[in-house]
Amino acid sequence: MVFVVLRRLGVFATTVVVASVVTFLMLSILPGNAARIALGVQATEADVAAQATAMGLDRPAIVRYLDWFGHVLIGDFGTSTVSRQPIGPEITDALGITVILVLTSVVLALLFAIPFGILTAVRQRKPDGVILSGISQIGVAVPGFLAGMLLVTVFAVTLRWLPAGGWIDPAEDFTGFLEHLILPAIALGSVQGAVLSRYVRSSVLEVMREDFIRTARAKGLGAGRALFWHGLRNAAVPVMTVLGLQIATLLVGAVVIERVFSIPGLGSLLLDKVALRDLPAVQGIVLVLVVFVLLLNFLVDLAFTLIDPRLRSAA
Amino acid sequence: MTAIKSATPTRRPAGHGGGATLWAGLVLIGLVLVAAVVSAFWTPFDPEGVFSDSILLPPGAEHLLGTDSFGRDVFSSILRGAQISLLVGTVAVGIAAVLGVPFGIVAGMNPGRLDQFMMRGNDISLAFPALLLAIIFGAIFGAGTVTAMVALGIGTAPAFALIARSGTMQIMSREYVQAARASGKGGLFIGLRHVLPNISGMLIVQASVSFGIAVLAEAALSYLGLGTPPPTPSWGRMLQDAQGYLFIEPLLIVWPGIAIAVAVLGFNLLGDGLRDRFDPKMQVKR
Amino acid sequence: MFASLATVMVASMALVGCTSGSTTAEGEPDTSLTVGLLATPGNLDYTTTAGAAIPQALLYNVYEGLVKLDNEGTIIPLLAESWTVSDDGLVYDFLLHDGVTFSDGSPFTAESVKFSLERVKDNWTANGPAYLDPIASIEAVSATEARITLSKPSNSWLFNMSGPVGTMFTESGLADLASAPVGTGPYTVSSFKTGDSLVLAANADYWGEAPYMTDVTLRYFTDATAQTNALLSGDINLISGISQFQLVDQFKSNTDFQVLEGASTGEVTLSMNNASDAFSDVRVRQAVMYAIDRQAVMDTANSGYGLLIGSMVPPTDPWYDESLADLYPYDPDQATELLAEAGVSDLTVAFKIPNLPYAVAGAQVVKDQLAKVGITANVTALEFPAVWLDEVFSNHDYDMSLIMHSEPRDVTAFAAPTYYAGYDSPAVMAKFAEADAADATTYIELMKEATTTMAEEATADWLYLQPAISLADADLVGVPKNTPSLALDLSTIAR
Amino acid sequence: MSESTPTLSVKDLRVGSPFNDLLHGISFDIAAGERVGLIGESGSGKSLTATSVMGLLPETLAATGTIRLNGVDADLLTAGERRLNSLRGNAMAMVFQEPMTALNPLMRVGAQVAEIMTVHRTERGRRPARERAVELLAQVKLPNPAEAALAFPHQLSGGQRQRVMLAMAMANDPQLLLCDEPTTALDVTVQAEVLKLIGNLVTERGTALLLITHDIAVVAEVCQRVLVMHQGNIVEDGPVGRVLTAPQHPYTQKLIAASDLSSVDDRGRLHTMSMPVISTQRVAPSSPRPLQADAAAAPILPPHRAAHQRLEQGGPPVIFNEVAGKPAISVRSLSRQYRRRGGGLFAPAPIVHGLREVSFDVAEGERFGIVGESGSGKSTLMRILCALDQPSGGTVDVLGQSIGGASERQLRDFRSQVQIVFQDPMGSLDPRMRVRDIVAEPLRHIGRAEALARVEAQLAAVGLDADVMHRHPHQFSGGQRQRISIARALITRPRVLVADEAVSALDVSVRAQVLNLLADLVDEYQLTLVFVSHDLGVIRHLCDTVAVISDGRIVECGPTASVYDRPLHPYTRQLVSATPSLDELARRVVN
Repeated sequence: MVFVVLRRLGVFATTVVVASVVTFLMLSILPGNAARIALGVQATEADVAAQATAMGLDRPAIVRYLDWFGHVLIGDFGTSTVSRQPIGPEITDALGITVILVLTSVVLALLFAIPFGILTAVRQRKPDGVILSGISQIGVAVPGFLAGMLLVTVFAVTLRWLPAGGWIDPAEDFTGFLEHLILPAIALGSVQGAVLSRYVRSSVLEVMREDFIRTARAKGLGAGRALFWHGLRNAAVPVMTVLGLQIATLLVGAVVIERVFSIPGLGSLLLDKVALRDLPAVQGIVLVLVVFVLLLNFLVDLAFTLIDPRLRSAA
Repeated sequence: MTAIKSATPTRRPAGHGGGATLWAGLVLIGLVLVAAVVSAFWTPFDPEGVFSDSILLPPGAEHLLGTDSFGRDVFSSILRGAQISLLVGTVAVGIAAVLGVPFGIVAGMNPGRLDQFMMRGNDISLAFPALLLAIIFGAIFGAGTVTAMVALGIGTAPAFALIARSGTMQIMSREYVQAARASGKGGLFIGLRHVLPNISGMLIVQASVSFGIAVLAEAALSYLGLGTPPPTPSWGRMLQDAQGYLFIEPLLIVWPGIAIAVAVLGFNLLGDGLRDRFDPKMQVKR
Repeated sequence: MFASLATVMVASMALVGCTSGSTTAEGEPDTSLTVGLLATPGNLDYTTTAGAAIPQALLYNVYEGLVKLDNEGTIIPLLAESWTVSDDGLVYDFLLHDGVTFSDGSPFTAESVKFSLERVKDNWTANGPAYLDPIASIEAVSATEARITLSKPSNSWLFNMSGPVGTMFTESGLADLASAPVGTGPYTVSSFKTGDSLVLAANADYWGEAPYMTDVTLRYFTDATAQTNALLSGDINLISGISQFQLVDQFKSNTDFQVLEGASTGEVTLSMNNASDAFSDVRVRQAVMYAIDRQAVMDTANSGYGLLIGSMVPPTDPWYDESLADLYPYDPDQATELLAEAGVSDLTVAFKIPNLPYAVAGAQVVKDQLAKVGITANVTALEFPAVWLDEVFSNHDYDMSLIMHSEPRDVTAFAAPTYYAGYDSPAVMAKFAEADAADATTYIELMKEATTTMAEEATADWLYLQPAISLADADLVGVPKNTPSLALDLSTIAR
Repeated sequence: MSESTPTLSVKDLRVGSPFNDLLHGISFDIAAGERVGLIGESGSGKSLTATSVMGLLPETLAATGTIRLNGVDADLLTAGERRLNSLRGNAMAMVFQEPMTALNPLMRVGAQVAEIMTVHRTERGRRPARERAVELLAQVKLPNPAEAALAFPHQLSGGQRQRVMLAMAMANDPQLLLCDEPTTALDVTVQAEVLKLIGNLVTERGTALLLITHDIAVVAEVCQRVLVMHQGNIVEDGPVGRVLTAPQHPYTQKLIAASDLSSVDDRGRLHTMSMPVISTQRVAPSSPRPLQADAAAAPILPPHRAAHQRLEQGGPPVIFNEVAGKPAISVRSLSRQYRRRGGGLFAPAPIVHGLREVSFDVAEGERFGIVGESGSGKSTLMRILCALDQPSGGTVDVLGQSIGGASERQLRDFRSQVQIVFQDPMGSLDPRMRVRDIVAEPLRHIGRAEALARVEAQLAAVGLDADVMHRHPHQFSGGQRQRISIARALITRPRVLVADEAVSALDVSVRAQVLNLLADLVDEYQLTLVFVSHDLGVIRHLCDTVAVISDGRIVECGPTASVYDRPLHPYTRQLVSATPSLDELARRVVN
């Protein structure tokens, strides 16, 4: 077990390093002159050149990479070329917001998907099951941001029940925070829930065909109990994979919803920083996102080894 | 002991409903396809021109679904928009398959070091979601249909690689592969002649599902302004434009919404149908 | 238009008095205000960072100069109580308000003036340090008397002094310009989150009349729809300078809100690269002028909001000439003739626009109209600012573009041969120089001539003047309607 | 037995899907404590019978008739789900075939056993249930049951899992126990033990037993009475002894005959159930002779006679069946160990010994059997002989070609000389390829027309008509598929044929046919046959020399007959006694 974890950790570390290189290379070919953007339309070319040197944009790539990643390792993402503030806090703030948003939506999604998915699986041949799974199918097909727009129109603009967007730090004003969280979380969660429920359904169906369920029935457990006691834990494994992937993709995927509700999340920050060609910031954000995803997969793997004894022994 | 397994009667694939879903999917996709093809030759009005005299007309006899802020016939735009969606889907899935499948097969056929190594690589590319790539590529090469397609393609490739790999590993354990090797067939032959045909089922399923995702993603990208540039009609951008007219002409948001839903639903249903259709033994099982 | 504008102003001013009076009678009035804006500042240091966003938030609110532009575009005293100009127009004597302090407590004196203005030359990289080039010397005659001597008379100089470059800094307040600005203004920055919000609090010991609004939050949105939704759902009280005008009408009919239409300095410009093969020939440029139906462009891309100007001069400038609007009526035939004359057939131009809503919308109409006279415009929407600035603005790698020029009195800059328009007319440049040095009346005359020439030579197609439309809760008064300067002056707003 | 009310009484049970009928009204009783075997080939409907009794038929199937359980007023077919739940695992219990998948992989086995008691409240509370579970595990002879209870299924061997299943089934002292192929998936030696266990358990507790199997031997081991099932009907019902010795129904007669590997016809061929398919096609259009002439030149007479040797405990490695002159296969101190997958960065990969110091010869034209249980290393050996795997030590020469470190290029000729027939009739044929392509696959540098001709000839040689060429594998029965893979193996006119469990997956009837076919072809083409199997019976029938392999070593080797009659090595004895021949069985049951 320890070996497994250690090995995974090692692999994780190496992947992170490689990912950082990829990130750096990708962004080092970004067009658009950061110096020019900083100075604006009235600045002369000479000013721009000077500014570039000042920003250290003229050093060789390898030097810049080592300098950058070296600092990142000690938790220093450098200072933004635009806001001239340390990037770290900016990222953590935005990340915090996005993570809250994503997790809430995922929780909502699960609350909906698990019962719904199981129901549609168990009643797969019954008309109601078919109808319900049809509904979830449609849910999957609706773009999240469309759901967002509609929610805003109805609940914020027309009914004026909830704010149309923006974000309030929970520390400042918790109820306000909740008010601002609800709509985007629902917009994000509804679609994810639909997607998840599909996976729950299929993996429950898968499990219901397993022999050990038949064994459980033969022991005298009713179909329901057999599924509940023996099926769900087994069904959870594939669903968890999907969940991990979903959360991962949502970190960026939420950007669309963040835009609809003008929430200063990580995705939005990324878009802004890209627009401003705030290279250090963009690199930082991308790296954080990537590492976060890798971390998630890593955790999911570990979770498997906890759920599934077979993986514990087999390295 | 596999012997005993196959000796006992194999369970029939899940659900006869498969057929129904399959057909429903095909019909919906058919609709989109027809729209795309027809619009290539004929649309009621030019979906790219500007008609200052017919701005924001409500649905009516002349303009079935009304007109937008440029006086364009929405119906025409919807028809033409199908092209972009299909184009993006096809190219993205194509790229994903071309990159992912051989990668996955090679990894699956060479268990051990190489496989491990390749899968790590795959993990890393998995860590760059399509949307992230789209944003970065958009900044590098400038936003546009091509950029979006490529980004989506590369972003989806790892999924294909994973499926292809797990499928390949199943096939490689089959005895007919042993037989082929025993009669001196090389890796390439086995890969092309035995593995690929036998995992094609799951690949097609994956493709059809990815297609739906790609259509959605294209919409999202267009909404962020990273997608198809105007005047070429794209459902996603139609949504974004319509957002500004939510109070003047709410219907403008409905049509492209429906269009997208139909396309995505179509491909998802197709995917599910096919999954039920194909031999259950071919399903990925941890 | 002017008349109506003025009267409303007066009315609102009057209202300020009564409302504030009445509300104080019964309980605490609501003195907090949330404003929805679009362009977010990257930081708060406009001495080194370009863009209109920072001045919009800070100028006149946090930072003050000796003079300011009032909402009508006239120069009025601010930190300077008054000033005198020598007859040769070279020496300016400013009499400063007494007992003014910066928000960090340090006093504002003539020394501050000397310090701030001298600092510009070496330390400013953005927002036009060149504007102060005319200055020859600055001396602090006494604590409240500052004398500025120019090397040559300049009419534009004092005007520019009302902008960012003219604002006053204190040495002790330079530590963290990017996030903690220190000025003499009625407000101080209490918090700033890029891309999200900038919170201003009333400056307790402000030297002048305290503003009505004590807590002002500037919230930044990424698109106009979200902005208006926020206003409709009551998240914000005011949108200053809405950018998508189809969103306006819904408020006109809604009694909870007021719609204020004013004039801005934002000329939406269809710029042509005068140096490029495509447009080096004046006739081709003129052909374009005839080919474009500006009204149609405005109707489609701007929902009919805006003012046709025909030159780069907004009505708020004294040398504005309405007649120029009709200089080139919509006349496709004329256009085709001119093209034929110029021996140009099936012209194809690279139409590189910023990926901004108004530009994207306008470009589609322009493309459509140019097509009608046989000009093919290949539209590419470049990411703004990054790529557009690089490709079009810096490298002049374009034939045609479409962008709004929002700086006040930017026509002189536009005429410079090094500018991206590539318009090279020594005559016009000379005239501008002459005008700047001339006396007030000739100044206006010469400016008029120069700008008219530019219009005639079709330097660019100034499609229309972007209206300054503010949407506000019905109970707000004193909301600045025009935007003659970059600043959004919050001090006049009340309930 | 008829006077007392029977424990189980099935009357006119019909099961059918919307499309076809699967059980055509079968009826039988089982008296209290009676042990009944239900025998039949795959698809005969024997499993359906059990599942209908348990009320676990798939919802797509419908059943009519009556099933009554002693002491239960209701008819099990019509009884409500609630009622059935109270009976399942309580009054009647069932043991399934696949020990691998029948247990919940995520749950400790102790808990799974305890559950059945908590479900039926036969034990108050969890703790007593757990304790009882440990007792039960002890009763099914699981080594140190206390620990075993805490184990997860994947940590147990197949036999152990099946014991757990039994413990579970017997937990509530059911009056009826149903076992569906309980030992089919197990190694012969384990099978014997488990069968014994089942026998003892039910006799001790007087439980009625319905044991479903395709293997007469199994029935003979445990049962008193046997029901013979054929295509959804019970064709014969009688005491085991009588049915074995004097079967009445023709089907039963054929079945018995076919499964008796010791009785052969004049041509030394097994009795098949249908008319021998092959005989007609004897005159094979492609006469292999010319091709064979040189290859077969070396006269295989006088036949090489293997020495009967065994491996002494801790003794020196022995070279078994050493052949004077030039053997077809010569293996010397061959060992193969490999690291389990997933080794790498940090964890040291566990090393598994597949083969250790194996040395033996196979003479030209010899029929060499390799018998062993799963994990004994026989498959590894087979793979190495076919150069599908590389030895990690020692030398392997096949037809003068050394396998160790040989490149594909060097092996090209070898490949056409050595061919394999695999076990799984489904898995050994690519479902996406047409038969003609499958059979033609080993051919190289041959024009399409000629290739097709040879394919057709070869198919004829294995008793299939030409029209099968254009069909896909799934359109064939297991036996036919095995014929196809034999055709594929022989199309290159190999000199060595390696068969890996070639008949284990087949029903007895088909098994006989395929064995006969193999025998014929081996004669006809003068093949050297290496036949790997877990079934001593088959080997004994087909091979003249047998090597017993266990735990990566050959423990005994010699002429089949003498190994079978006078086993030297204890393991071999175990093996032999675990697979008695039919008449032997008959003898046992009768007296």
